[in-house]
Amino acid sequence: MNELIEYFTTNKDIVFIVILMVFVGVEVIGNVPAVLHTPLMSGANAIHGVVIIGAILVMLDSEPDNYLALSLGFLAVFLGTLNVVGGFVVTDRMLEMFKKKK
Amino acid sequence: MNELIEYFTTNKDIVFIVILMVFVGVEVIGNVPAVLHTPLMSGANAIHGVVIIGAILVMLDSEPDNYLALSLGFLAVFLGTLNVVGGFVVTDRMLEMFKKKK
Amino acid sequence: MKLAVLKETDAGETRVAIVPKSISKLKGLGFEVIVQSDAGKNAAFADDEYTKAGASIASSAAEAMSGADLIIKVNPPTKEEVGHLKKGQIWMSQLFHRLNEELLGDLKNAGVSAFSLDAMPRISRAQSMDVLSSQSNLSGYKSVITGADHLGKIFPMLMTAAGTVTPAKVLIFGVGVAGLQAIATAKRLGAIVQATDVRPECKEQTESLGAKFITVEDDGVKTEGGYAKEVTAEYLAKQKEAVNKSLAQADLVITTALVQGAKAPILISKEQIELMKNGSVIIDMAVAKGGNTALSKPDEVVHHNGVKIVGVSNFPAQIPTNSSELLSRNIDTFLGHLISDGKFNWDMEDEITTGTLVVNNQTATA
Amino acid sequence: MKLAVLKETDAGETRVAIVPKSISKLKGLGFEVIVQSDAGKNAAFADDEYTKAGASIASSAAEAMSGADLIIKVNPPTKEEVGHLKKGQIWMSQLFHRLNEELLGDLKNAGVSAFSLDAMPRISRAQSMDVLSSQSNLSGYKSVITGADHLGKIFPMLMTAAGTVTPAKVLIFGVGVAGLQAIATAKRLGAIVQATDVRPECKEQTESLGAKFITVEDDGVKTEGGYAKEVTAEYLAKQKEAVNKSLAQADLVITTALVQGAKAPILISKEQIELMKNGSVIIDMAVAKGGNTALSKPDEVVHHNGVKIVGVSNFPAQIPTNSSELLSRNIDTFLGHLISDGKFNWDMEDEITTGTLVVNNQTATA
Amino acid sequence: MNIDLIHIIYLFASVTFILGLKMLSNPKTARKGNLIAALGMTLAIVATIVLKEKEVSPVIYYLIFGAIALGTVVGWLTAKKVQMTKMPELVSLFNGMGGACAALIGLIEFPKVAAHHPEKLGIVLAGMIIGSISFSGSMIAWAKLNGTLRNAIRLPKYNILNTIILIGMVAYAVFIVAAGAYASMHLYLLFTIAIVYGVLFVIPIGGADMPVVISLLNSFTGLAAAFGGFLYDNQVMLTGGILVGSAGTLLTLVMCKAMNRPLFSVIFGAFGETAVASGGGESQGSVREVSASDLAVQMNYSSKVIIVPGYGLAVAQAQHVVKELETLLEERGVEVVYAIHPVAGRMPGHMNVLLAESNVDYDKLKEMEDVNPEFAQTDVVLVIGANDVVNPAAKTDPSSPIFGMPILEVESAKSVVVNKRSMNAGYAGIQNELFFRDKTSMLFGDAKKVLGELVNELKNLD
Amino acid sequence: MNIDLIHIIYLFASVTFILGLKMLSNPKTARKGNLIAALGMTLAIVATIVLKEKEVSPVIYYLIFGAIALGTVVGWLTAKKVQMTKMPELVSLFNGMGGACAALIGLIEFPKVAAHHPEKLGIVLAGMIIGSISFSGSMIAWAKLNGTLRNAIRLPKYNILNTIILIGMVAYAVFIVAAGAYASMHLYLLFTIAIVYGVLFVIPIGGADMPVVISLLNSFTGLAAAFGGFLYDNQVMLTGGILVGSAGTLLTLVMCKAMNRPLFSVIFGAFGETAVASGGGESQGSVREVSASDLAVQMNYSSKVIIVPGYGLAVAQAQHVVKELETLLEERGVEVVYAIHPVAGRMPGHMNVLLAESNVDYDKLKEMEDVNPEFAQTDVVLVIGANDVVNPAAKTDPSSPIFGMPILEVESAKSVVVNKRSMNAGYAGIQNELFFRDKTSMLFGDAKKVLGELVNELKNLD
Ligand SMILES: NC(=O)c1ccc[n+]([C@@H]2O[C@H](COP(=O)([O-])OP(=O)(O)OC[C@H]3O[C@@H](n4cnc5c(N)ncnc54)[C@H](OP(=O)(O)O)[C@@H]3O)[C@@H](O)[C@H]2O)c1
Ligand SMILES: NC(=O)c1ccc[n+]([C@@H]2O[C@H](COP(=O)([O-])OP(=O)(O)OC[C@H]3O[C@@H](n4cnc5c(N)ncnc54)[C@H](OP(=O)(O)O)[C@@H]3O)[C@@H](O)[C@H]2O)c1
Ligand SMILES: NC(=O)c1ccc[n+]([C@@H]2O[C@H](COP(=O)([O-])OP(=O)(O)OC[C@H]3O[C@@H](n4cnc5c(N)ncnc54)[C@H](O)[C@@H]3O)[C@@H](O)[C@H]2O)c1
Ligand SMILES: NC(=O)c1ccc[n+]([C@@H]2O[C@H](COP(=O)([O-])OP(=O)(O)OC[C@H]3O[C@@H](n4cnc5c(N)ncnc54)[C@H](O)[C@@H]3O)[C@@H](O)[C@H]2O)c1
Repeated sequence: MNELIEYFTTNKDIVFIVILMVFVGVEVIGNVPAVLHTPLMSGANAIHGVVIIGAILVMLDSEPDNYLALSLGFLAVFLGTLNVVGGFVVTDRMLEMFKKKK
Repeated sequence: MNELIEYFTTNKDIVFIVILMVFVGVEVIGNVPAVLHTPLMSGANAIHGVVIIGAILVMLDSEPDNYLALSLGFLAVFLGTLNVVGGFVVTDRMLEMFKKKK
Repeated sequence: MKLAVLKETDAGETRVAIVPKSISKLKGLGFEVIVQSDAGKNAAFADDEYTKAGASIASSAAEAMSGADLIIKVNPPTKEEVGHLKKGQIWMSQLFHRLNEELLGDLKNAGVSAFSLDAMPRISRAQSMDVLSSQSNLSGYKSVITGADHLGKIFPMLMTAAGTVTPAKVLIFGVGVAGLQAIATAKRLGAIVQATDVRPECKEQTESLGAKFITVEDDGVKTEGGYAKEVTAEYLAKQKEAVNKSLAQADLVITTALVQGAKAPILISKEQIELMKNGSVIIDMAVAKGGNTALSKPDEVVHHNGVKIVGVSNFPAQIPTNSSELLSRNIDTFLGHLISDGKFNWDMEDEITTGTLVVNNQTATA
Repeated sequence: MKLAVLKETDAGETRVAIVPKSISKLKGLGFEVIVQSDAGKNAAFADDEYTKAGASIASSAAEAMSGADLIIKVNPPTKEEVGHLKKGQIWMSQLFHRLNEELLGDLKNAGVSAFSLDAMPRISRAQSMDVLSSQSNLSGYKSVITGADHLGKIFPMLMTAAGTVTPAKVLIFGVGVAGLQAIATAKRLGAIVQATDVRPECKEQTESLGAKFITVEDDGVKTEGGYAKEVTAEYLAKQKEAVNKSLAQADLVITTALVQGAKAPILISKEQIELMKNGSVIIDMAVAKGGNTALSKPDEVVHHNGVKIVGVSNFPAQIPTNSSELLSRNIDTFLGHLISDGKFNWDMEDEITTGTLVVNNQTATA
Repeated sequence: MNIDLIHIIYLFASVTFILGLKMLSNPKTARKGNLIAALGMTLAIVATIVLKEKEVSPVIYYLIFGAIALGTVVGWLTAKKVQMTKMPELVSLFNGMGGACAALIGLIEFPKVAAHHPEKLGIVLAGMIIGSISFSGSMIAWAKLNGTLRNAIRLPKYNILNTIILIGMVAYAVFIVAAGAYASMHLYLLFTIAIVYGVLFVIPIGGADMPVVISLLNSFTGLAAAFGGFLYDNQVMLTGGILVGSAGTLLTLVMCKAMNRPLFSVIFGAFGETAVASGGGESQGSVREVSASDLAVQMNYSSKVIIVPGYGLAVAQAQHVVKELETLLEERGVEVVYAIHPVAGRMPGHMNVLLAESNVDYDKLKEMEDVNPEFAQTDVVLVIGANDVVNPAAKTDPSSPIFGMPILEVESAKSVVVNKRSMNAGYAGIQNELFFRDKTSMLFGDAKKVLGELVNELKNLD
Repeated sequence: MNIDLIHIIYLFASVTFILGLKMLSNPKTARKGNLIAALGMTLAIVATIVLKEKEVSPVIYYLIFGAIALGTVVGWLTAKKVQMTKMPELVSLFNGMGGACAALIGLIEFPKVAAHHPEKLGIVLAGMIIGSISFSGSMIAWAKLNGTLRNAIRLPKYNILNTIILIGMVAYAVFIVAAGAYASMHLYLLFTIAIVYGVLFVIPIGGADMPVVISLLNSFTGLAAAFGGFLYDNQVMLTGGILVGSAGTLLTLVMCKAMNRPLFSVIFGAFGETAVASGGGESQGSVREVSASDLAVQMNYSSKVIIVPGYGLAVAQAQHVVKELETLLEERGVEVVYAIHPVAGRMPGHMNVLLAESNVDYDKLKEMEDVNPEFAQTDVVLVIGANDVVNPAAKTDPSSPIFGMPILEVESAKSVVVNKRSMNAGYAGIQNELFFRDKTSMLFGDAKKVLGELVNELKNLD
């Protein structure tokens, strides 16, 4: 228990940021019309592709001769890019229907 | 310039919190109906009475013989309390009209 | 005080000046009410309804009038009724006094005072006593019903398995009280309605009922006490031009244009009638004042070139129940205004009294 | 093929079976159209409109009929017209064949084939040929206009300076085609409308027009091909009970109740009429089939105890322009159905043909 | 342990502030939101006092408790006793107290910080300056609202003057920090300049714009509190302050928009009161406007509403939307009837024709004589495009052309809202005193459009 | 300096994510929002690579660039080429990729972290587990959507089984951390369990609920990314992940609500497809439902809408609200006409009576023959309470009682929406194939109520 509180204190800013982010996440999509559910999901999907940064960091940190780490890292970066690029592009395509309006 | 960036880095969490808080503040009152403008203002007014904590900290930190600081501190705590208590109570009174409904 | 209600004598008149509902109000004002037998019959008010309400029945006009302080009728008195009048009595009815010089003379000579109900000034506080207004309103409604009855078509658009029936086109001349109610009624029944008038403010009023206004490009005409003035020949020419297209398409035309103290203007010439469609109908509400078309005749249906021109001189008489009710209410309100503490109170400062008291033999008061 | 359109002969009939607008369609089907002079006059269709549309004019019925393959009229043929018929010709009109045994015999003897327009089966695809439906619809509208014309009151509520006019209360018996249109029209004019019918589905339909339905507590009556069956005496008693309160308050009552192949049911007895208000009006649309009230007489206004009972046997004739248009469209659609490639095509498998072909002398085809 | 727990409490308090504000923006939850924020505040204050690490002299505790007790009693009583109409002034007053508190903290901390943490001097000064401006500005706003200060006082070229003072003040503060000019003389001089600036900032602004100004000053105080948070590395002050600062700024903008006055012209334009085009007669004072959204809430919480239709309803062809309004209100348990004046409109029965078209139940139409006694039990009368038929001059002014005509006595209702497009006169061509009465508010705009907005606001209220 | 700048860029990217999501929730700004978030993401990625402090071997750079280039090309092409109808599967696929990425990071980092920062082991494992579940779950969802996996596969007592696995997995992870069991055997076993759990989690859920499941897995991946942020103390991963985690969770709930299925029963109840009450005839397949808000957007962005009223409009007395709909659409530049079938309703001219009451312009009412050719140029046909008059059986089925009756040929329009209360038949008592056609969606409910909602949604679209 004490450990938890201590952990909390050392990381209070991070905890705060997490909590605020939760608020923002919830508020920000407050009144989304049903027709945007899928594009919104897809957009959010692209955003969590930010995990690719972790994969990049892994690679940057690897020794050039750690082949296992490098190949797994390569795969991770590739998959992450797929997530990011595919996610944003597919979202954009879904949203094309909203641009037609005169 | 460099100093600024450095300052930013050391305080990045705080800066982040401030920015998020601004978002939250703006989002949270998004669609307030005009009839709530005054109560909302009054409620916000009570919240910034949190400055009283500063006044309390000042007093707790003062030497018991620093009469100037103590009397100013006393005044500050008193005024802050006015702000907090008066603010919440007056807001509550304004909002009484919303409870009548069956 | 005694009040006599006479049975109407004019041919086709079915109204009665006082309905049973007003009796208690009149008694409250201090009147004893005597009703001539069968006075309300045509308006669906039986004698026993009057007696139930507290009036007594007199078998003849003479009987009712003898001993009465106030005598009330819808229409002006006949020669015979004038003969029964006694000095000091008060007569109240429509008198159309500007057109009835002779009658006024007779009444003066009889030594009576007379109120003309149709002379009510058009001021806000007199609205509840204004018989012209209350009767015009009902006439406006009835003119549309009559038109719908004469027309070989129906008013609304109907899309049916046997084809689409196009909506009737109705054109209304004169957007006064009657014209407005006619617009409203025709709209309700589903017709496409257009209207025109000399007074420019009528545009907004017409549109406030969802109909279209035909504006005649001119300065328009200023009104005087609520009534339109006579217009120039130039205006009439412009009006012709503006309305002819609508006239040629119209199924039903209703004319209501009157000018205070003058003959009704001729708005539709013979040539214009000849522009109109086979089977179309004109209802001329101004026919009693000379008519708004060149061909209309009072209470006759004139057929010209496939067009029926229907002149009805007394629309209110066709809805006698409601028109009598409103008349009676106008009159009892008016009496309420004239009487205080059970006595006539001739306030000669008051516009309403002075405007309607067209024969004043009340030397004692004044 | 030649098609003759006859002028109507019945007293009070103003319709015409074919209007100029249909001529081009008929020509497209392969007909040469001959119209008896003045056939459309009363419906506001002049002879020259027919000639303009491509028909020729015959001065008499005999002239029109001679040499025609098909002869069309609104009402059944007169004895004289039957006399002019030649073997092999085809007759088309309303025939009311179940009530007109004798006429059918005459037609059979004349060697002609005859279509009865009023025998159109009530199936979806025949709706556009159903003259009963198209004419009932217009009658429903007109019954309200006629009622409004007879009534001493106006329909809508009006709150005016001269007091409030209460809305008229309208009660409608029979919520078929005519009844529904009557409900709609009375509602439009601002009346408070109630209706009743034996068929339970009419409740929803009545409410879909914003009116109230009076439900008679009973099992209701099943229909047969769209028509109501006769009801029990018990039902009629229950109906009386359910409607009497409304009847006593009604200003206008419209009755439209028919039963296929039987006399119209008596829905309002003499005693019930005596419950009604002084000045109220009954419009009996079923009067041609015997009437829905005990007192109604065809095309007469019966006064009983302050109530006017108006029996109108032929409402469509009062709006001849529209009713002829719809009739004509029904007929040309029907002919379009009967004819293919410029020839009659007697499809004896087809319900529409078999239902309406009440006299078949077409031995050649069949 | 204590110092750790306090952070959790602060976090909790910050969350209550966010939730509280969020709930305050919705009529249904507003009251609870206020209570939640108050709860968080109380916890934060108590925790600050109780969970203090180092030993503190009891005298100081007594002083703190004394100040809090005194403040609570005074604040509570003032807030409870004040009349409804005087609340905005009170808000301004309390806001000023908060500003003063921030300013005092700055004054006290300056010497200490100068001595030990010079890098934080800027923060101290910023909090002090903003607090001072908020304090003096709020006092002026308060004085204006309670009538002590009636008119906008404008020095010549006041905009330029104010801007110069503002720049000077900031420059001076920068100088103090940069040059290390820590003498208290500088501090007090700066304080004085800030106080003066606050006065000059508010004094030229007209009374009608005061709510906007108070909201702005409110967000200033929030900012001042946030600087306090920076100073003490105190999260609850920081977040609470920033929250109020940002929410307050948005609220200010929203209020400006609702009043149709750009913030810029409130502060600099300062053309004073909003003027309403007035026609057909001399102006008889100023009218109060109400927004569709306020009216929606007011009606939603009413138990009886009477609608008075007039000619304007017909002109706007608003019969369908008025029926929709009726339906919505009835769904919410509000009783609605229509008061029909016998000469409303331009023809006898004009209103009947209209309302029948939109299927308004005949039973809901009340005649004048029947409805006049009902007004006294009515929460809101909504007059739609009617004018002469509710003009009290008919009863009171013998010279008026409508004198003697009976009218709908709407004034006996708790509140009257009049919808019309302008201050123009009606048929009779005369000005209507009713519009200037205390109970009356105006809802300007075409009836169809404005009622449409009202209906929308009502729908959004669930 | 570099390392400082990178924080500013991360901060900026986080802000673009927030703004992007916010804009994505509004049809007007959605597209721009997506682009803004993409911009922030690009910047963050570039910054991460470029602003790296320590020297990195060029081989690694090449590898990174190669992976990114490959991913970009493949992702771009796949996304661009896919058919509109296959997009949901693709979203699921991409989501799985993100999950796999997170899982891989965990697998790589575990040994390093175990060696140097054992206090962070829990974080690594959490990210790995969640990523793995998201990966395998998404793959199953993808397979279900593209038809590879047709049916819901349910092991006996699968709910209990799944719960046991979940608990076991968590316990195992705790054991690894607590007992310091850093052997890679444990790691890979845990990884396998997580993958299996992901499969078992999704496989019993019916195809109709897949969108909800994908949304849930989406927020899982967000969480996994956030754990990555914790691990590297990387703010953009942390905030982006949390943002998606919270927004995704809310979105999941909102979607459940829109589908009228509690999340609980989606996951545990799993009674499969939503069933629609069908009456008056055998069901001829399944119908597609559309929500009022979707329809509002669709109509808003149409250029021509045809309304087909029927008897149901009259029953619902929805004539006034249909007129309001017309007005709103026209204000937004949509052309609206009414197609009136000659026997719509229950009396000749029934629709005319209704629509005249609400003042619909006569010119807007089109007869059947005139309007039938217009359907081909129509974006949306809205059928309101009509049935027989749009039943294609009249043309195709000689045995049908309405065979031979001409109908409104709504099917030639781009899309058909039918409003009625249920699948019940109309007057003729026969089922209507139109409702089951591909182009048709159903909007169930009383016409007045549902159109009211539609109107509201349209108003809220500005
Ligand atoms: N009923 C009858 O038979 C009859 C006949 C003739 C005369 N009158 C007279 O007409 C008057 C009737 O009184 P009233 O109160 O109904 O009408 P009124 O006094 O004429 O007032 C109508 C008000 O409606 C406002 N208005 C106009 N268009 C509007 C719109 N689109 N949206 C919102 N408001 C609009 C106008 O103000 P804005 O311009 O500021 O919007 C106007 O002041 C009485 O004076 C009566 O004597 C009645
Ligand atoms: N026009 C005439 O003269 C006439 C006369 C007699 C018969 N008919 C016949 O009537 C039919 C008319 O066709 P139609 O398409 O207009 O009507 P319909 O085929 O009877 O269909 C009406 C549909 O409206 C739906 N509905 C009922 N109440 C509703 C409500 N409150 N909200 C939403 N939907 C509602 C019903 O489905 P749910 O129950 O699922 O809601 C029903 O399927 C034709 O078969 C015609 O032959 C016409
Ligand atoms: N007390 C009151 O305030 C009160 C009472 C009743 C009527 N009014 C007002 O008085 C006005 C007149 O009402 P009314 O119905 O008694 O009028 P009316 O019966 O005298 O005339 C009918 C209409 O015909 C029009 N007209 C005259 N000449 C015309 C021409 N050449 N072409 C076209 N139209 C022509 C008139 O302008 C009028 O609108 C209306 O505005 C009415 O509202 C006021
Ligand atoms: N082709 C078609 O599908 C088609 C065509 C026309 C009519 N119809 C339907 O057929 C039905 C009958 O229409 P109609 O107008 O020709 O009917 P109708 O003229 O034969 O009768 C009029 C109404 O009177 C009612 N009635 C009979 N006895 C009654 C009693 N004792 N009390 C009260 N009411 C009584 C009937 O139920 C009917 O509604 C309607 O539902 C109509 O929609 C269908």
